[in-house]
Amino acid sequence: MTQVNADLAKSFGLNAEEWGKVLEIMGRTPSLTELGIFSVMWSEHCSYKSSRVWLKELPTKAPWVIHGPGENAGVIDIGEGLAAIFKMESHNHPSFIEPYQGAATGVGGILRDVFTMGARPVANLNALRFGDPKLPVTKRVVDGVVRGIGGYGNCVGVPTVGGEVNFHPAYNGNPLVNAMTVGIAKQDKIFLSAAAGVGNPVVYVGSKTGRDGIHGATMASTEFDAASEDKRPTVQVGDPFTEKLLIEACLELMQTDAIVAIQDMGAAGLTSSSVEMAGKGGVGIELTLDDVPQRETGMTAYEMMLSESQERMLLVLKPERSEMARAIIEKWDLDYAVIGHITDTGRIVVKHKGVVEADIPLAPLSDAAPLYRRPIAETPKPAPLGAVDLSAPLDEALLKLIASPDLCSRRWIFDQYDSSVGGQTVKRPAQADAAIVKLEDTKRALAVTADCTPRYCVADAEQGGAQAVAEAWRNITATGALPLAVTDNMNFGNPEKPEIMGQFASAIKGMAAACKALDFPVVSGNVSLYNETEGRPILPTPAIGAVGVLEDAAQAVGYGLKPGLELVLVGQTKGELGRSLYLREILGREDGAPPVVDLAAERKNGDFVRTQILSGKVTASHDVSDGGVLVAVAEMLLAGEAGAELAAEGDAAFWFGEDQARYVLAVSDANALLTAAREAGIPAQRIGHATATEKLTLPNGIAISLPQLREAHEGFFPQWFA
Amino acid sequence: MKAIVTVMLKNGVLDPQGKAIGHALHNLGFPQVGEVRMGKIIELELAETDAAKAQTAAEDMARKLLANTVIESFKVEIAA
Amino acid sequence: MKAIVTVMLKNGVLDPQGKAIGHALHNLGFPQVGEVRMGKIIELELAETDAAKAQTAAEDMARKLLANTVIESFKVEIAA
Amino acid sequence: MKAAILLFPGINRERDMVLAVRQSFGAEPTVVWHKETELPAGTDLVILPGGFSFGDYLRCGAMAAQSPIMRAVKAHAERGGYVLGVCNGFQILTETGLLPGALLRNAGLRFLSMDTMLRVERNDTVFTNKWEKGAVFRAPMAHGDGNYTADEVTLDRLEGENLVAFRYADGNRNGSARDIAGIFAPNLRVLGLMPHPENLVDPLMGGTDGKPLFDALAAA
Ligand SMILES: Nc1ncnc2c1ncn2[C@@H]1O[C@H](COP(=O)(O)OP(=O)(O)O)[C@@H](O)[C@H]1O
Ligand SMILES: [Mg+2]
Repeated sequence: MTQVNADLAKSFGLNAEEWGKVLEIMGRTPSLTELGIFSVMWSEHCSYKSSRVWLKELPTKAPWVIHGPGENAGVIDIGEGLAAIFKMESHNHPSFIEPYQGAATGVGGILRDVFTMGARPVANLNALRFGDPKLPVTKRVVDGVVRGIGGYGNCVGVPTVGGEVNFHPAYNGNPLVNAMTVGIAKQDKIFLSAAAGVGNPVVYVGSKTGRDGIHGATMASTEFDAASEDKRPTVQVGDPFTEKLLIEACLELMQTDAIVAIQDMGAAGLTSSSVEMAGKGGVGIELTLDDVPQRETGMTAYEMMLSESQERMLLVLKPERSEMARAIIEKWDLDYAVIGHITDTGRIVVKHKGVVEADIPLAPLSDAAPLYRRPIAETPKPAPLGAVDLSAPLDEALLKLIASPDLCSRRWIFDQYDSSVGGQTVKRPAQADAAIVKLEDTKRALAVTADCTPRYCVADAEQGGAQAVAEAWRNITATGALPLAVTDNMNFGNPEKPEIMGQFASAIKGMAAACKALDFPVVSGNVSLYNETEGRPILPTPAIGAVGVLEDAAQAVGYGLKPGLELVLVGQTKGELGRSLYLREILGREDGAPPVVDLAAERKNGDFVRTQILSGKVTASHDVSDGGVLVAVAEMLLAGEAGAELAAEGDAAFWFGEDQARYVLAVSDANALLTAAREAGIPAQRIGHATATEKLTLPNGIAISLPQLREAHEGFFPQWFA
Repeated sequence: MKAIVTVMLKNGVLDPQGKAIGHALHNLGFPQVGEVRMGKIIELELAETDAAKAQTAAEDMARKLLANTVIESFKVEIAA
Repeated sequence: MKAIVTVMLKNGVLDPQGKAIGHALHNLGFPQVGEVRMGKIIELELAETDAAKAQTAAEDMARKLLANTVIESFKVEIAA
Repeated sequence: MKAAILLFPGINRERDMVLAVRQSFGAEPTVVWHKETELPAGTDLVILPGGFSFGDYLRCGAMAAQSPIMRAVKAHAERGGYVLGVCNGFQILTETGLLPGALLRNAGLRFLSMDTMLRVERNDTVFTNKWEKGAVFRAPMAHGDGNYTADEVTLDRLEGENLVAFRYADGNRNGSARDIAGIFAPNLRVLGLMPHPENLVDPLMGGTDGKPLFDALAAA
């Protein structure tokens, strides 16, 4: 029999002080199962103990926000009685241990957070960061992660329509896999997790429980080291077929009035779902584990409470509807079992084989959960960028930049993702700055994107946090859609280090300012800390997922160029090269300050661009970000059917600077656009025009053929995986 | 020589395929079927005459490529 | 009893997975690898005590579901 | 023409198919659950849509082929009824034996999701008569197992009897024998193909290249 004491608690991730609190709450030595419940509920992953004080600073309200943070996913009003329900979540550690299954189960988990609220998932996105592409392990991880995301998403039939990918040695040994799902529900059919109704049955639905991933939540909350190898058996295998059945079964059941409350079993499985449901409802819950569908023999209460077997949901049903519910669930060949009932005790009681294995008061379990205002050390502001050698020929620099891993075509990746299933995808990957997914049976569409520039964040987390939000907002705006709200995924290193907490706090500050200035509230999110390998942290990565709406899907514009159009650059260009890709890829430098984020200009320029698009005057539109204006124009050519001739005066800083709040618009009447911009007080200039030739002619007269441009752009991934 | 590498999921690891096959066999009227596990079998022609060497090489291949030892275990047999 | 059903692509049917594995093994530094064929192995727990009956049942399952005899051949072994 | 769309667990393009049929037929197709044993009375056309029936575990389409409804589909086909199988639907039809051959893993072993060009090999069928013979049209593909294979005798027979419906016209990405993307049964009333014409029936979604298939069926 395992001795429950401070040492065991420590090995479960509870420090001496936390263990003291456990003893105080329980008034006795807890059982092993009770200790397990405390350890997962108080893990960083479930309790947000290091981040909660900071997350509170984010703006979360707007007239269109229906449910902000606190539910399984955020819910916003998108018109016509419909709601968009969305969230992003990390599966970083599992994706390094077993890239395919780690990424696949990441997709499965975030899907469940969304359909548990009554939404049909209509779009998946993924934000990925990998280590140095020169390392063989990076290739193995990229391959597995991409296959895993595709393997799961393609099978469940949710189109994967967007995402982003970065490479940096700081992610060696600690890749980031952040998956986002967007779903659609009727506003009057949204399901929450707060349990109610003493005596109501607690019902288990989905796959059977095995010994998968026991202590996954605590693993996700600790750093990686050589001993992580031993944690391998915690790997969970995803079963997308069962997930598909679960989606259809839950949505069918949600058409009835049977459900009182519903919650997916995510991290810390049965423990967190039952504790959260009962806790939120202010009731008690009693579980009888003998009735839990089990895949393996001899499972203990401890194992069942902590298992992270996938594709499972916990429901509280109206008793008189439970037989009908059973029929629906069983029609879909899923397990259905009544495993307990709601009580009025305010306690969670877990029984197994006639023995009370756990009996814990719920209020202190959540109210007394540790909450840390950890010491912070702000990162010193970066020194200004010194002199920069701008002598590299523009054409050579462009070809090198668009061939680099961070800027090259992601086609090899998204060609492995089904982006058209569902029949509503208006703009697929690499067609527009945000993916556009129509809402079936309406003219409306959602615009969805995921963005973050970690190389800015590491230099200045506050600017970087603001930039990530601004870029997401800009990407949605560039399609003509109105940006509505964001979800975030805060990926950082060890919060016990003051400099990491400093990055976190600064990023939140920047994000909050941007969200406020852009009317872009945060409605859901996720925090992933301890992203370090042997003490080396990842780049601070506050990934932003965002959703916007178009009243008429036909008004969406992409960035593919057609001959005959004029190219206008909107926004001010100073030529900011600090932390730019030009600096890194051409000059081998990673210094200076990241571009300034002027939120007022961002807002003003974006509102202007959106108005122009919705008035029908813009044929193509592309935001200017990584790589600057010249890269933006090159991408417009490669996505379209035109060449271009550029005319503006400017040095490399003009063409490759990463100044924010800018767009390249393709219009048939540049003068009209320039006049409108002047009247609005917005800097804009004509930079060239699209041609029917097969080449990009630079202002200095040098031409790059489109095939050459394309070859450079498309080469990296296929060659890497040849 | 020929090496036959059999790769199965480790005990305790969920086997969605095996589960689905078991279910389908029941529906097809085979009630006697209990647990089903599905694995892979890889037959390799080896330009090798020494069975022990073939065995070592095949095991090496299994560890490096054929099996994902995080979730799978493997077995090598050498045939003439 | 346990029935082990091995399903392989028939000779002459192109085996994309086997081919890819062979290629990858060469790249990994195993030049001695010649042809590679990949198949499936399905282990069935059978509530059956008579080996002959188990054999017949498993063959029946293979013909009906486990193998696609247009492209695959199968073999059944019974273990205790 | 009265259409029934079959729903096996794990199928995920049935909604796409409903949209395409609704648009061309001006009538709502019936969606039929795989455990049914009869098709709706008066069904002229049975459609097996794409997806991952039963997860595509074991072999694509293998378990769906054993579903109760498939007996009714076989009887329907034997009576000369129309059957269209797309992607997983095509795989189910080969597993059922309604079409010859099989679909193996893509030659590159990766899922392929992109537009492909298809050439119409004959236009004197109820499925293809809205195209010119030899016409090339765009169709999205999205599959991991679209590598059509059959023994040489069968392939020669398919060619000899002019039963190849569509071929890949812009490169054969999945390794299919003789660039075959779709085939007919000898009575020209059963068609299976890998790419998804149903995903290109609306200019908003990128074009209407796939619409002639549904228009032709609607007119039959
Ligand atoms: N960085 C964040 N910003 C805003 N909200 C957050 C953030 N991280 C987590 N949340 C919110 O806190 C709640 C709990 O998150 P989480 O434990 O990840 O959800 P789940 O239990 O569904 O996995 C959710 O409502 C989530 O949206
Ligand atoms: Mg949840």
